[in-house]
Amino acid sequence: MSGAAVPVGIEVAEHFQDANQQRHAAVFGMWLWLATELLLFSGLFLVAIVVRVMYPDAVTAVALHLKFWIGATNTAVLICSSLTMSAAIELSRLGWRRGMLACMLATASLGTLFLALKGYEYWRDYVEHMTPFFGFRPYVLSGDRATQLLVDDYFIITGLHGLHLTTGVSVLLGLAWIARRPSFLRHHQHRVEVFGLYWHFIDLIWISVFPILYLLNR
Amino acid sequence: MTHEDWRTIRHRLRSPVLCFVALLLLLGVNVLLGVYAPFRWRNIWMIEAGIAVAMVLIVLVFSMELVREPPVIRLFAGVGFYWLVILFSLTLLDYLTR
Amino acid sequence: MNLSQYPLLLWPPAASAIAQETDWLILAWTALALLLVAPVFVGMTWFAFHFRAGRNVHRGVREGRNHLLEVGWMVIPFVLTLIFFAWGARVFDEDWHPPAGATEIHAIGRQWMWKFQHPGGQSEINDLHVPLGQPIVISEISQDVIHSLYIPAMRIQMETLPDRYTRLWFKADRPGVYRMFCSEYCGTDHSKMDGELYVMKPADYEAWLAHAGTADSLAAEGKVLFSSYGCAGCHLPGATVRAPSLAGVYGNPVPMADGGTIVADDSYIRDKILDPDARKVAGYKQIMPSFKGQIPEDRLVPLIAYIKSLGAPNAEPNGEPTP
Amino acid sequence: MSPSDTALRDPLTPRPTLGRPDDYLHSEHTLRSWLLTHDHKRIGILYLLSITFFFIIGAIAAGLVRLSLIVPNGMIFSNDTYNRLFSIHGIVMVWFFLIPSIPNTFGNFLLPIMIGAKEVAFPRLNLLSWYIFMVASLFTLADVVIGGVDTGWTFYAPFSTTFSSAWVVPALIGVIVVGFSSILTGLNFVVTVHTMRAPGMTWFRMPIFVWTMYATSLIFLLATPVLTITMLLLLMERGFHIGVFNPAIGGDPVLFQHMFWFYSHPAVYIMVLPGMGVISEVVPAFAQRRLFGYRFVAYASIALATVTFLVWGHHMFVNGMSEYASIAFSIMSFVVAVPSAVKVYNWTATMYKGAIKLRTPMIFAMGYVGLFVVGGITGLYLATLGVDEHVHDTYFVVAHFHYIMVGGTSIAFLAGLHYWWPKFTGRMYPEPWGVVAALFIFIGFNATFFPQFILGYLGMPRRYHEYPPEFQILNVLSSVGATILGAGYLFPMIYLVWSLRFGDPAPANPWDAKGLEWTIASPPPEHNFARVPQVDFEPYDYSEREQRT
Repeated sequence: MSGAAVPVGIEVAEHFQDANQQRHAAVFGMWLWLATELLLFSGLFLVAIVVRVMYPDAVTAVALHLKFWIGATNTAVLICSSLTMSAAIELSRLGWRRGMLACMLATASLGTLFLALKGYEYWRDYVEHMTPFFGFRPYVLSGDRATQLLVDDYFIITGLHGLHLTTGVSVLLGLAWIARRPSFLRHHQHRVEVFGLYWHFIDLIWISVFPILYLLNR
Repeated sequence: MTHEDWRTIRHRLRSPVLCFVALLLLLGVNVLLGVYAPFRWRNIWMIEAGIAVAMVLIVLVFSMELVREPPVIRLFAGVGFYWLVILFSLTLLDYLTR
Repeated sequence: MNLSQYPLLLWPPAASAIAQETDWLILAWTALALLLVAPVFVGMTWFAFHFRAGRNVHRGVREGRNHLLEVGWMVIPFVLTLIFFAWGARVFDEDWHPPAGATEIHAIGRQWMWKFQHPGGQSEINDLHVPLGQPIVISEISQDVIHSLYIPAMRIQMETLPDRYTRLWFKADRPGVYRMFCSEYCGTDHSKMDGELYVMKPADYEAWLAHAGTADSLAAEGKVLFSSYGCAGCHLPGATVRAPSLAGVYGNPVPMADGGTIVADDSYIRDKILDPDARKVAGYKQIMPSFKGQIPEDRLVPLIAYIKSLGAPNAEPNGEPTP
Repeated sequence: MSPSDTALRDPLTPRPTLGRPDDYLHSEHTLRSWLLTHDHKRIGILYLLSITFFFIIGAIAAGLVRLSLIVPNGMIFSNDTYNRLFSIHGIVMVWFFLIPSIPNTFGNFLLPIMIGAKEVAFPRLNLLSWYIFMVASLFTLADVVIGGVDTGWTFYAPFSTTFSSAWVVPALIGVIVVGFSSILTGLNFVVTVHTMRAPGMTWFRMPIFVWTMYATSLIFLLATPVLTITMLLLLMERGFHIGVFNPAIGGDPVLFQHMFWFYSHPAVYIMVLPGMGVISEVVPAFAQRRLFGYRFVAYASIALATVTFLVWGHHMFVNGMSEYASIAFSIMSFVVAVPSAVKVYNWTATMYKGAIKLRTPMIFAMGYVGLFVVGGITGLYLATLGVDEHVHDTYFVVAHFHYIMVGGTSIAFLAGLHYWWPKFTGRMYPEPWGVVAALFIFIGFNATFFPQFILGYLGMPRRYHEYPPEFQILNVLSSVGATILGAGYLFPMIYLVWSLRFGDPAPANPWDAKGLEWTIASPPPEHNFARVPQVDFEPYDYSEREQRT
């Protein structure tokens, strides 16, 4: 073992019997939370699918106006961030605190890159008059009113996903701040793992969003 | 970093890197299908959706380490998706038979 | 019969064969329900007294389970109730499909009134006059929120949706005056969105039609609108713009640019008028402007009635170009 | 009888204060110790106080609605006031009383004790859940009372998104936020049941109440997020014109109904299942008999939680859904009746050859079974397509779901409140008054809601401010019943508070009931168990009594 490694473990809270029980409870709780998140997004996916069934033409027209390449790049960015997050988890298990911190910061940077690209995409949408809900701005697809349904759904899905990612980046930075203390891994190693689940899940949602909005409708 | 450290880390990161490569490859195929659509087939979306499902499964099983978790957690991970299927299928039952 | 003369009503009048069947359905259902719940009520009451604590009765030790009994009281009631599923579904199916040759009356719901349009062009507010013994289809649409046309005497209701036609039908077999309600909550004066249904003998109905009659039938009124909205300029044969002829379109499949076909029903024609870009018709360039917000619902009804009335012309089979 | 029982039953023995930790009520007395507590029992009590407050608000609104309906011409309140009153009643009762009622009060208090745990798995999350509940519910309450919302609790689009002129947006925010309280509670319970059971506490040694809490929590987790997103979509549409249901741009309001009922039908089982759990505890305790068909009842709880997600379409038979979908939803709704019927028959069979003590909780429980049966059977009527076409959106529906929610949930809540009152507070309630209250509530309830079945079959639509004169007598009857019912509710509020000071001190197990919660003192010590209990007995093990008689 490397000299850089610090002890790793879980400080058992009073009402748990042992560290295993506590870790299991924490991971279990996070999975349940993720199930609720999945159903949260499923409502939005359902809208996208129903709109596609009702108005296939309108949906294609919208998909051709979405910024396909930004969407694809963003998917790749999130896949990279998943890798760095997995690496952070593995390093936390080994007790390699510095490497773990570096990976966490890399993950946060990739998340921020995603958000920046997303912001640029929104700006392009605005410039290209893809914002039907701004009354003061003419809408480029105004000929087919049903196109608005998918555009609106697109903004809500990506907005909600962006919100989740923003939360993820903030929590990750907070966690990194706490984890800079050498004693962190001795007491709270499982927090990195539990947070990692959340991060991968945001990635998973985007992996579904990309085909549902950008790809399948083209 | 000793030699042994490198071996440990290579061993530990094998699975995440494999996931990463697989995900990027699948994404590449999907992007190609989306941009060039090599053959004009109306139902090409089925292939694209299939690839997306494969990507989701990779993230679930390997990145999120479902493969290492006890059965009860795998069950609840599946339950979320199963409920999603209920919501979609019964709603579409209405829309597809109207 | 005038319902408001009754100080206490315990059973609603039934004015159609389906209404009577619904009554039988619910009575038979109640009989089965009583049969199924009687053991619970009788058992609980009797046990509560017979086995009350301190009373010296034989109790003995009993098993806490009995699989045969438990599976039995699970399966048998379920199978029995399925009879009523089937019966109810049959009634529903009958209500879903109006018979051929039914008279079509259009209902437009808006906050907070009903407007009915008869095929002869007569229209009325809130009240509706219909002939006895003739199947009546009411085609409904809403101008604002969701309403629901409910005729208790026919044991039937159907929601009135914005932007989409729904329908209900009935065949009245007892003359009288019956109540109609809006049963889907629609805002401030929801409870005042009601009216009366006058079921009249055919002769009386003819007299009423003549009395209330307008000069034109719905289709004739629609023909005037067809010109005044400028539809005729493109869609009549010989027009300078190449637009599909509408003769014989109604009720036939229309090929779409994306390869599918759609049967041209009321909703389709309405969508095409209001939102022509939505699904393009094969073989034509889409140049028609949208009439969204320009034609109110009660004028769409005669327009569609007119388009419906256009039979297939001799010159152009189906009015469709062959691709 | 355990030694602690003897000590507590003898009034001359002073309360042991030394060598034994204080109970959860007396360990600390400051307000701060309550508001920042992580103790699941204290959080349960906090919920109990909160939902009682919301129940009173909702009941006052209901009383005013019934007052208005005494006359057919609606001259008592204006139409807008009436619409706001029934919206207050619906929103407050559904989200701030019925849904949190049993799970968040009794569930929080009892679930960890019943499985032999010291705490729920995430105590801080539990407290957070209460704070979310309080913030969201008070915010919504202020909105619906001061601003007024006239959409009903169902918020149907496009009325709620475009046409209503009321303060819809804050109400939507409140409903969205309160959902997170449900989700966190559900998450906590599921993890607690899975990970915190005492040694020997296998799944089939858990009391049915725990099973139903578990099933309810599953619904909390799997249904609530869909409501959250649906309400969020309404919010975006109304607040920012980012709409997906708006018919003016081709959106489908029926899609809103699909998504809304995907939550709101299972929400009915959030209300019903915990009630079933309470009754499954009360009936064996007062019949001194093992619960008949324990396993079937346990499986039925999980079955209900699952099948209830397949039937939401029966709210939409005449709402523009396709015929095939209607038929499919109809038959699946018939399937739901099976697990419910199992429970009813099992409770009845449990009483057979019991030694039945007709104490207040048992009277409530028997009333519950009767009313629940009526509500359940009329639910099947409504699932029958041909009948629903007639009585959909009429008072028949109103009567049906009140039989389920008031006859079911509220009465089960009262049964449980009396049953566990000694455990919660360490005091006995006055028995005669309990019986009087139960009779008042039973009679008042039936007088209120039975006439509404007739009104509905006659064709009186729900949410009607004015109605034709031939419906008046039945409406007056219903309002008179509501008065009796209201009086019935007042009794417990008074005598239960009275008992806090003047009630007899409660022994650890006043009912000779089985279950871990009765093995510890009343009120329970702060950490529930001095040492982790070893469970080596079956649930509802009354065999000792059965052999004695």
